[in-house]
Amino acid sequence: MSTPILDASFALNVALLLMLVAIAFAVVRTRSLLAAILLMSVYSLASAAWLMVADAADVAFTEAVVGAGVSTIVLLGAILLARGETERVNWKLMIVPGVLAAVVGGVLIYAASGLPNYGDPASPANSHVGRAYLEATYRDIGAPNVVTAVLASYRGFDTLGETVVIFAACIGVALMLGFGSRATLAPPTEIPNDQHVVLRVVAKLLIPLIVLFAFYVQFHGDLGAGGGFQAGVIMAVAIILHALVFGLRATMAAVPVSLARSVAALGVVVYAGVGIVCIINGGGFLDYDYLFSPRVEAMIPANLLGDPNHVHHWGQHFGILFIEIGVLLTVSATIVTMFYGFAGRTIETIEAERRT
Amino acid sequence: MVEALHWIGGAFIVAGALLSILGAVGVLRFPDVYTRIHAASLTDTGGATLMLLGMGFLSPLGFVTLKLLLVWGFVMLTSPAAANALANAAYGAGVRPRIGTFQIMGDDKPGPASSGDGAAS
Amino acid sequence: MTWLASHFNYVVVVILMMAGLFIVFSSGNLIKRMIGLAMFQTSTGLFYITLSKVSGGTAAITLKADSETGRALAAPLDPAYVAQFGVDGVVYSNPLPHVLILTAIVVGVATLAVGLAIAVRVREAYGTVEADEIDALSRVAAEQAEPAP
Amino acid sequence: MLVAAGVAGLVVAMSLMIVRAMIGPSHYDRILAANSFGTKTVLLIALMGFLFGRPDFLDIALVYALINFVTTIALMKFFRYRTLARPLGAMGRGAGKDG
Repeated sequence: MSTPILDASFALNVALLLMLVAIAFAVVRTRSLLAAILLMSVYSLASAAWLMVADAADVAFTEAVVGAGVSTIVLLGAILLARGETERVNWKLMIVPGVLAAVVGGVLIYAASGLPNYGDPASPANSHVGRAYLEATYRDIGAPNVVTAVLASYRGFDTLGETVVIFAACIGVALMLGFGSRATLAPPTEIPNDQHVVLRVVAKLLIPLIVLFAFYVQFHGDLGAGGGFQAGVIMAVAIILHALVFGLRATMAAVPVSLARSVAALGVVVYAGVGIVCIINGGGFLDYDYLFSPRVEAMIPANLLGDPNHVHHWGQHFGILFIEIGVLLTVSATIVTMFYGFAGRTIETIEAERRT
Repeated sequence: MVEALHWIGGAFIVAGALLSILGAVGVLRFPDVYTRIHAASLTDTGGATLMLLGMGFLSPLGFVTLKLLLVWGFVMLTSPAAANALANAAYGAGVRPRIGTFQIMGDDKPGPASSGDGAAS
Repeated sequence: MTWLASHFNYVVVVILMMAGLFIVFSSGNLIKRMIGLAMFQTSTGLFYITLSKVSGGTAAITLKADSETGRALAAPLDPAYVAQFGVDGVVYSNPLPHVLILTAIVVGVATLAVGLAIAVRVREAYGTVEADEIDALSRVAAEQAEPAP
Repeated sequence: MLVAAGVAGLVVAMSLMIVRAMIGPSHYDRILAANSFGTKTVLLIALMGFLFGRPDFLDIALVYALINFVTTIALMKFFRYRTLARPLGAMGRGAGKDG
């Protein structure tokens, strides 16, 4: 059976993957950690562009905000605290890993022969459960974005687990680095006094727009690409931009540490709470069809979303909406807490080192 | 009519792509940070304007046009601001403009907080 | 040659994965190791998404069967192909790996932050993030290992 | 057809930017290359929507433009000032004063 490989798509696929390989080699080669981080941010951008070629719009969205945005900033914060900007090279230590990587790589490439061709529609991965989701989603849930539907409804329990993991990481970073609250107590240290008026004005203009855009991504998530994870990260990026331009102290006055901490927990509570409400109303955990009791469901006007003829699954609509809000709260608060931890520790460490 | 619009849009897009390549060549070939910033930021905003205009011709007037306008607005807002901040920071760090082998504003000074050099430390 | 064309993505995935693995094994710097781990993780994501791609498919945000976009997407494809693999006349890529990788990316940055936090604490306790120096220090062989200034 | 040519042109420009990001020589060159690469990615994503017939994915191009800016500012701030916490200076005010 011949599969029609669309030439433009395939050429773009190859070009972007070659870019990724080139960047990866540059990362391996460079001894400067700063250059490695910078190249990783370019790597994320290129891989996100590749994800668009491979039709993974939601993943590209996430990779763009997370890979290019948050992980670069977290890595910069870590380098700042670790004070090491170049790694030392020991060529003798390169031989064994090099041989090992070559051998394992060879074996894996050999094994890859057994994998289905790129774009094979009849491969086992594409022909069973993925197809079933595509066929059932509109009937069961009524949301056009199958990715959001699977994420929030079919695999809602899984996503709850992921949210809890993110929350746990938040606690872990906060316990190890502190909540950054002591940063506000430390006396200000001098940095070079350059004039960044343009940046301050543009940041002032952009921050509300970014927050607005985060809400759009949040509530548009079951119609187009987007959802709670992406919106949460975008929201956090707005707060991080504020901290970068106006200083951590000003940001901590606007978004206090205690607020971020409790919101991170609140998100998980909202998510799990939706599941519990479903149990109370007679369904299973996170079975959104039971989110509203029949009496409540009858009160929802049929033309709430326009189109009164279409059979709406209000429980599914609102269940997805609520748990996405929970995800948004946890993710954004977690990333803000992490940023506070990394950026806020700087001053403490400097102070502590000055004293000793 | 639609066909003509497609050709116009395509022409704008190709022009934008050529401008982007031109800028990239400039970034590769120019002698110092400031000229490179100049090449990149001018062609980024110019190329983006041309390309987004071309895409506007390709799509019917509607929600997509609004989003294209938004993308254009964001690029026009952020790209020059980032270039400005970058040049500002590079100058503050002591990197001085260079033309050929001449440093027209004195030698590079080691900055107070940063060495600006790729192979630093 | 056709093998390389149809399996090119897997070759690239393996190269990226091995680049990440090589960094993790060969570098003594804890932060560089986390970068390698991040690269390794990205390559896993690429692998999943490669598997989920369907030729001629589009992103799994469903269209109305009779919409203009849907018809435009199906037009260049063989009708029999669309009938066999499409849903309501449009061929979609497999959404399930997208779901898995989407959450994995966010969880990945959270775990990256935890790993980096550990590296920072190691730096504060030992004065270095180089693994061999930490080893030497923890063997209480202080005269053999000078902590980084 | 012309859209595909535009995409190809952008890919060439992006490759050249990667070369600049690799060779440096200063970190400011690298940040510049990363920023410019990001802008070209925004255009590529937008154009890909038209090439593959789903122009409604412009949201993603939008988010790229935003994130690219924030990353550039973070990198610039880090390389120049070695801090993420201090505010950037404004006219007539000491940089450390309001932080």
